[in-house]
Amino acid sequence: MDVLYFAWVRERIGLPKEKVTTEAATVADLVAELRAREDRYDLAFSDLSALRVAVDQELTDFDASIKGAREVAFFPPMTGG
Amino acid sequence: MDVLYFAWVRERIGLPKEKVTTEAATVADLVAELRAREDRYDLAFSDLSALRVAVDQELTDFDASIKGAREVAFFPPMTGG
Amino acid sequence: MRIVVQEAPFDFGAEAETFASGRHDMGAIVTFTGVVRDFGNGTLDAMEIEHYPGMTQKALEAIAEEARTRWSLGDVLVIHRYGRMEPSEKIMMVATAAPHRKDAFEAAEYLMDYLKSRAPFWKKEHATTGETNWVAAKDEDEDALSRW
Amino acid sequence: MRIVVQEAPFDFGAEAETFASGRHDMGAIVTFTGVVRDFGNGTLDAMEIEHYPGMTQKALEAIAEEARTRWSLGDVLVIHRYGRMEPSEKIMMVATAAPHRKDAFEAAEYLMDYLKSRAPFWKKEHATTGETNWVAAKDEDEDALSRW
Repeated sequence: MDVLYFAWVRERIGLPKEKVTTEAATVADLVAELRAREDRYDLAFSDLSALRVAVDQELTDFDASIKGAREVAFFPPMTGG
Repeated sequence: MDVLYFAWVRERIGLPKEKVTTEAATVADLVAELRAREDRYDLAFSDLSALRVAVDQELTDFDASIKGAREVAFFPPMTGG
Repeated sequence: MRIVVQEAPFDFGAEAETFASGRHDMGAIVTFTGVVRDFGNGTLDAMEIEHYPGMTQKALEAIAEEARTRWSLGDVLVIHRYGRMEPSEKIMMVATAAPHRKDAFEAAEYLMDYLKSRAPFWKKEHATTGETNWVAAKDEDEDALSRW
Repeated sequence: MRIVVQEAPFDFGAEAETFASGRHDMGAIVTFTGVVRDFGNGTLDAMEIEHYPGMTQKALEAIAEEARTRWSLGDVLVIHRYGRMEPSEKIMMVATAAPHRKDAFEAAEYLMDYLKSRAPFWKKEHATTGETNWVAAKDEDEDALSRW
């Protein structure tokens, strides 16, 4: 699946988008896998309360299933308007 | 003083403005004098709850003094906007 | 602050653009525009608006000044027409500029609530049949003032 | 209903005029415009707005559709820019048309509250010193959603 990062999450991880092959069942499982990779991921995901997630471009929460998902995006709380 | 009428009050009384010489102390006293004049005045002032009054171009109520006033205006509730 | 009472049409787009432009410290601009409605059935020929010339400008200024004391506003604009207007013509507009959106919205709603019931304008409908009707003030418009 | 996400500036006055014109059955038009603020001290060089291209349009459409189910609206317009903007540039606008002013105002405020916290935009401030800062979401913006 595609994993996307926006705003300071993108800056901390150092890239906007990457392909990830995973057996993770939920967003939280995927986050655990990513954190185990490298410090920059561990740092970016250290405080989940400061993050939001969208699965297939719909806002959801970290308990959500990602089975069959094509795209998971992580970003800080939005500041539109 | 000048007495002004607007909207349907103007139409019922049949004129927009007139000079009135009065010793009336309050708006209510002035209304009583006007009602005594002719049926068209009596009709226009028959329901004071449907009327508003301004003394010298400031909204006020029927108990207000008109001593020294230059202009008293009668009209229905406003419908601006 | 600019308060205009006039018979002529006003250019809403140009007024809105001018009001919203060149502001470095106001993050939020709200406009409200009132339009003559024909009730969707085409039976309204025109709306005629009468006003109290000596009092109107002062009443609008007092309402706008009160809004400026209640909210943090950078600017206020009120334009209100009188005379005869056809359906789809713009009757009036207000605009507010504020650092934050809550102030801009609340002040615009306050201005509208007071304009509706405390500015000396009266609307008369002219139907296509030739009948005329003075628009009655609505209880809900009077009630709207109680929230401020 | 028109939802536009673009990098280029938009013509607020022309958009407002077009939106408000030719309406026979909508008595109330409200617009909100968001402007880049320099906090009054001239220390902001630019605001940079990042967005989530695949999601933004859909998210804005969903917010606008929800507004149309909650209020009696004739039309809704949302224009939101992304990219780099300098102080006094217009970031976005919403407009609502309704038979009555209460619907037009409430729907515009609802759109703004949801745009602030549920549309995938992120603001980064570029100071004249060269420092940058991602604008933090405000608790009060999140709290604003609870009234709807």
